[in-house]
Amino acid sequence: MNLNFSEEQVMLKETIQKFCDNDYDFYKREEVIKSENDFDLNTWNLFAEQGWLSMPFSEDSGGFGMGPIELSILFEEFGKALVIEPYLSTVVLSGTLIDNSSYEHKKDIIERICSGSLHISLAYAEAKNSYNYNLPSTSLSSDLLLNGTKNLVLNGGNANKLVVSCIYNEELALVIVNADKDGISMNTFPTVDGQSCAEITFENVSINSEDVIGTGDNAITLLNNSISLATLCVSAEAVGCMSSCYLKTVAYTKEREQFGQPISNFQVLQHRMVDMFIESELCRSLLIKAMLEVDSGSDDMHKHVSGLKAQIGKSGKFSAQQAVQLHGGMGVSDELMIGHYLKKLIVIDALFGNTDHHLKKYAQ
Amino acid sequence: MNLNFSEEQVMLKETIQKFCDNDYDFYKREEVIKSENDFDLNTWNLFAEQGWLSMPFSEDSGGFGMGPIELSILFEEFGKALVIEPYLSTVVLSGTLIDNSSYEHKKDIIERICSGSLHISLAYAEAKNSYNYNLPSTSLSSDLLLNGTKNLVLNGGNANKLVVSCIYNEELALVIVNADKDGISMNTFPTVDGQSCAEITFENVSINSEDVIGTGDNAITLLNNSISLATLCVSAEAVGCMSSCYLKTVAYTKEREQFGQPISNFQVLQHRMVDMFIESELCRSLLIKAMLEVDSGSDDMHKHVSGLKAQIGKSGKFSAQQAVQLHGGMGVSDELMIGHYLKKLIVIDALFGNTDHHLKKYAQ
Amino acid sequence: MELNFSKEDLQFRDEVRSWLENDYPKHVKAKQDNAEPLTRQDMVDYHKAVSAKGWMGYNWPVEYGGTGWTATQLYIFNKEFGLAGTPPLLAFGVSMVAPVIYTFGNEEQKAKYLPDILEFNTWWCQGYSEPGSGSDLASLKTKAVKTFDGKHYIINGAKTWTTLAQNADWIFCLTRTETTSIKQEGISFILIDMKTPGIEVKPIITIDGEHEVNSVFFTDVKVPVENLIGEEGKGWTYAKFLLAHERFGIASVGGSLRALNKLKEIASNLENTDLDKKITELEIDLNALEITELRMLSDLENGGQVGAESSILKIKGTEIQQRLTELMVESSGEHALLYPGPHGFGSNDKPSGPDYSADAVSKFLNMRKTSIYGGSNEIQKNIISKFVLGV
Amino acid sequence: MELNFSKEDLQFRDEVRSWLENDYPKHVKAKQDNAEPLTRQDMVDYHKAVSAKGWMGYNWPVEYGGTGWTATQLYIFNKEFGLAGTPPLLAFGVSMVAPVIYTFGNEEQKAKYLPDILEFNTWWCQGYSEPGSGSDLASLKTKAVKTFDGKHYIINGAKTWTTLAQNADWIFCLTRTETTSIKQEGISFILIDMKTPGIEVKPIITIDGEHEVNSVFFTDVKVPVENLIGEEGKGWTYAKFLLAHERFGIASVGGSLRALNKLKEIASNLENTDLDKKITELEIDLNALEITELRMLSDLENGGQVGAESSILKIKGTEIQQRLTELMVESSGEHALLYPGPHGFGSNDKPSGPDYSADAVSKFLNMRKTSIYGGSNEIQKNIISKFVLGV
Repeated sequence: MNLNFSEEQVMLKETIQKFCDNDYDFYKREEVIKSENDFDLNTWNLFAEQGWLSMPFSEDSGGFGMGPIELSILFEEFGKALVIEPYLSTVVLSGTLIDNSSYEHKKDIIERICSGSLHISLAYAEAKNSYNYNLPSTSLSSDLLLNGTKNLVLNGGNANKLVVSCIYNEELALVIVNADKDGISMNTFPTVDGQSCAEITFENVSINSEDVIGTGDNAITLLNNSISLATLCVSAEAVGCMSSCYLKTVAYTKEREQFGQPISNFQVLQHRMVDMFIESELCRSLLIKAMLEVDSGSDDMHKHVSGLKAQIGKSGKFSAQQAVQLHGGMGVSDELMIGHYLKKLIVIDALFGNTDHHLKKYAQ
Repeated sequence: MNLNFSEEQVMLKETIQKFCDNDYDFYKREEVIKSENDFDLNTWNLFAEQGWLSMPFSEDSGGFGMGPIELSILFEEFGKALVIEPYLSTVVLSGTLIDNSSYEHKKDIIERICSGSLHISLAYAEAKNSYNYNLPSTSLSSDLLLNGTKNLVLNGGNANKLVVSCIYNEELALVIVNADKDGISMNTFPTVDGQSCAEITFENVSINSEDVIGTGDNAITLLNNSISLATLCVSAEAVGCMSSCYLKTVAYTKEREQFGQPISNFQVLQHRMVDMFIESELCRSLLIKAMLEVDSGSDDMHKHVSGLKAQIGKSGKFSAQQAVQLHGGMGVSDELMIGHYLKKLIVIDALFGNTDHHLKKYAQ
Repeated sequence: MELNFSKEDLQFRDEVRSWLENDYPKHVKAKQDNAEPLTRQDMVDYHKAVSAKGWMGYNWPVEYGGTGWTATQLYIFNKEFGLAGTPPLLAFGVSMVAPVIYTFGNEEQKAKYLPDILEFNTWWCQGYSEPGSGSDLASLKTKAVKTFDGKHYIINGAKTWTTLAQNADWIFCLTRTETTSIKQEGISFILIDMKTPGIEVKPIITIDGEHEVNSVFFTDVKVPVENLIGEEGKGWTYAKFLLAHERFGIASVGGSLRALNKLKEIASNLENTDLDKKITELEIDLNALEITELRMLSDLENGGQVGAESSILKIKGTEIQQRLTELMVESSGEHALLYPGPHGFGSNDKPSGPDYSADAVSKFLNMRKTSIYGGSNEIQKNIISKFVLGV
Repeated sequence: MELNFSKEDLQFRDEVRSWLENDYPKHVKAKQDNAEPLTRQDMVDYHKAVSAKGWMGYNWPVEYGGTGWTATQLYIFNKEFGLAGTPPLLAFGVSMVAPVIYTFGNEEQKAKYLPDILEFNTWWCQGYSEPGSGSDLASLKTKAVKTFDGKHYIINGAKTWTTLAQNADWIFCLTRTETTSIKQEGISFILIDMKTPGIEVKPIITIDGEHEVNSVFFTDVKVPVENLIGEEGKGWTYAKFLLAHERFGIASVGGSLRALNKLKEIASNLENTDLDKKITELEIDLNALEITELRMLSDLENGGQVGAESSILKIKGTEIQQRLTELMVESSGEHALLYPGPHGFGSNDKPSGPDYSADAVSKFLNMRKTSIYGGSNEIQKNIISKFVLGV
């Protein structure tokens, strides 16, 4: 048994940490959010140069063949800095799904993802499916016309291609389609955490038969594995947020004076911060368990991801709410990271199933 | 609007309080519990003399015609002193049920209850009915033979008579039967809170037709009203326990010194006691609402009793657990009241439906 | 013991309901019901309508043009307004500075300020908190120095978390006129026209994207000594008096009931038993809070005193308000990640998915402040500990 | 990164399991599985069986007859014993006083005491807490005064919450040999034969009806100076050393897993979704606790240090143990009100209703102590606050 990172993993962590510390401060992030773009192209290109966009892909496809452990490391650091670049949608949700499929053009697509030149989004959600992603109402007809509306498509507005879940021959299917194809219309919306998503309508969009990249059980496995991996990633991101929440709160309460002393002297606040620390450590433990299960592809991997995500929902909101509360007025100001951690943790709870949903999945 | 007690009610409260303070201390209570008897006969006779056993009965039956408000006052004080005498089973559960029925001998029975000479228990529970009291498996045949097993019959071992719920002609029915009748056998068990209950088996016990005191909807109403009133009473008892819990904990922490100061100086303990105080006050508010609803016999009365009982289960356990925790080692000693409040509050949560059960009932 | 209202109280309730149905300005109601933002003019229209009915002085004595209501009437008024989903009445003028003026001010000051407050001709804001002072209000540093001729104060310093200062005509400030060893001394209560040169208002954007609060900077702001209320150095006494004045209504029972009913309606279409259970627990909590408020009311009406117990209303009231928004976020499921921003998605461009999710997170974020301001919930527990439990 | 155990560790686990299946005394197992009380002899039989296998010195170095296990082996041993539902091994001898003796004692003391501890020929108890000192252990008052000839200590005072003192042959005591201005100084660590005249053991009955703890009174108890461990006045140092020694196993993961499995089995017959959800949450909690313990283990095995973080194990471990008994009470429904007392209902006379309800409340009440003893959970949070968060 060894629950410590390998030397390579520690180096990866330090590299990402260094980037976030030096090149990704709060004000730069705010600028990007307030600009017309949803993310910073230079940053994205830097991700490509660093090889981060290639991390989870098989070496056959030109990737580094890294797994959930390295992705968790990356996302934890991204969580601390609240990185908004659309790594999750392009690399994790869409990229790994395609890489795991038998799509004949996958090598080309993965290479373009790795180089930073291609954005793909996974259109998995619909207005009415409330976390049951295997039963979309979007349909692919026998003559391969796609019809339906997908919403909450992360980074959809910037996507060159889309992977769309639909029903084909009464089974789940996954198709790839260019985002500018005739019959596709789109509205984009901001998300609570400063990213963007799209609502996309498909009206008789014709699909090439080779672009149906999975059907039936294969499609279900591809989709569920992709979403499980993404769930793991946002959970790691949440762990990053949570540890920042307690560390920043400890630092703040040591400096903030009230009634002639630092407020960190008040025992109620001390124990509250201890609770934040404990929640954060327990989530980290569940993260380690889940990432090792996903890494080994065990039968229980979805169960452990659900256990993790259920806890993340509770602990994440608790930690961020307490961080806000202990920062007082400063906690609700948009000018401090603290409030943005709360927003991110709310979004993470909502994404891919909230606490109650995953408690049920865990118990199945 | 006036939520204060009337002068008569305040006097009643003071009389009971005085009795508990002067004549019902911890050591006397312990003696009775450890003796062969389940309660103290002198105390019971004193209850009769004071008229407390006559309180809730109609004036026609020789009672004082008092209602749920006075019963709540009585039970709150009983809760503070942890009175073990079987008022609940004889007076509330059985007595008021009989008084509300059209049983022809009811006047005689109520008079004997009031004088302290008769004990009656309501046999409402069975091993398998988990809080659904309207569907007993005990049955009364068409030739009026009673068969079945009742358990958790409060004070059953001392009862001269029993009121038994059963199925008769496919409907709920209530019958009265002498406890020494042929075919009745009994085992008694202690309860967590120092009282006793019995498991009673009826084997072809013949019932007089006049002793079938309610059938069908009438039986359901009689039974449910009796249990609702008893639920209100134990909730009032719980409020008494809870207020004692926080008051005794405040007093203890002021005296107990650790690290050179009274432990009441520690802010975490202060806020914990504030939480106990708040829970106690919120329960008192729900108690007031519920007793007024029961008093007016409103359509919503069962709902409000359920809301109260649901909260009592949560707040009661919280308060007593914290009282034990803040008393440290002394909290788990059997020689202090604190641990006995915890036992009583556990019993009250279990009786007549716990928190989850009543949350569902409330929502119906 | 009697929980029902008297005939007179029920008549009064009907009068309030009738006003809300007929005279609550329709354009304000429409926006408010659709969770659309209100303009300054909307707020003025709404307050002037309340004023026209004679209800603006809801907690004032009759002699100054107030309603002279009993505690029960005030409770009914608050609850019905909350249930109808009206914007909360701005407290800064009518409920905060006005009682200080009519209790401690001189006749000139009463005549100058009170009528405009009653008619909502002036919009007030509150200059209490400072960048360094939060819960420890008395540590404030904004200085007021008297000019050589004794006719003016020169004020320098900064106030923060000033709600709607961008709309305000006047601000009432706690200022330090003397540096003393006891920080509660040497504080004076001064009224300042927001148009006075040297005042700068800078917006603070909160995490819900709203511009509701501000920093207000004072640089050599010259204020006539006539604007001092009461005695110099007694400001802390007036501030404490003011705080005691804003206890009731803080439980927000009416507004929470309205939100709860909406949540129940939404949940009834979701078939989510977990959510159902949480809502039931919250409904019981709210019920307990309301009766607790009524118990304090009953004590007041029957000649009793209500002290620090009322901190329960602040603590539980804000917990319930926050919890309601949490459950609304939960009922939005994955759609909670959409963010309309402070001005909504606009009318032609709404996303699909449940419509109530549009502002669920915004409201959730907005409500975080309630456990922080007005004496944080931690401070409220200190108060109960000290003054109720005696530890 | 690797969560799986090594081949050697798996072999070791199999060896432990095999012992539990074949050599864990059958009469003890039968009683324990039926929640029947164990006699003193049962406990002796059980410990001697463990001793016979050579596992009694589970946390001792090999040179004193210990197992010399790695942290992982110790973890496996604890977990498997917990899963099998064995009685917890009595810590007072082997795990508490022994490490003090072999670390700070002289050769005579090692030779005199350690073999009997290893073979469980002596039953030890702990004389730490006093009526006035709880979490503030160093405020202890029991006095040890040296006789004129320097050959004995005369001991006067009282200890309390002494677990199973009624069964004990020896007690190790913290006593005050000097009154100093710093209360941690002047404390000495002395071993006392329980048969010495002047010792009186009085039972304390706890709320579960059990006689588990006692008060121990010392009146002019004459103890040879040879019974002093280490230096006079250094007792506090040894006490702190001892506390650091009993960190692992405190999470009780194995025992809690066993209880959880039983609870899940019960719940599966109840069709109570509320209970199901609570159990799922608890299962995830327990999972998180176990991995947290393994993380600390991994740090230790890889040359790192584990400090105050291990207080998490105490806090969460006891919370989970308590919660498990709470849910068992809940699953008993109304039958929870039955009270079998410490010796059960007897064999012929069981009430109907679910059999698991018979001792549900007793266990619930018994577990209340866990968040109080061994440094209350509040003290543990103080420790984390100070030593981990640095506030």
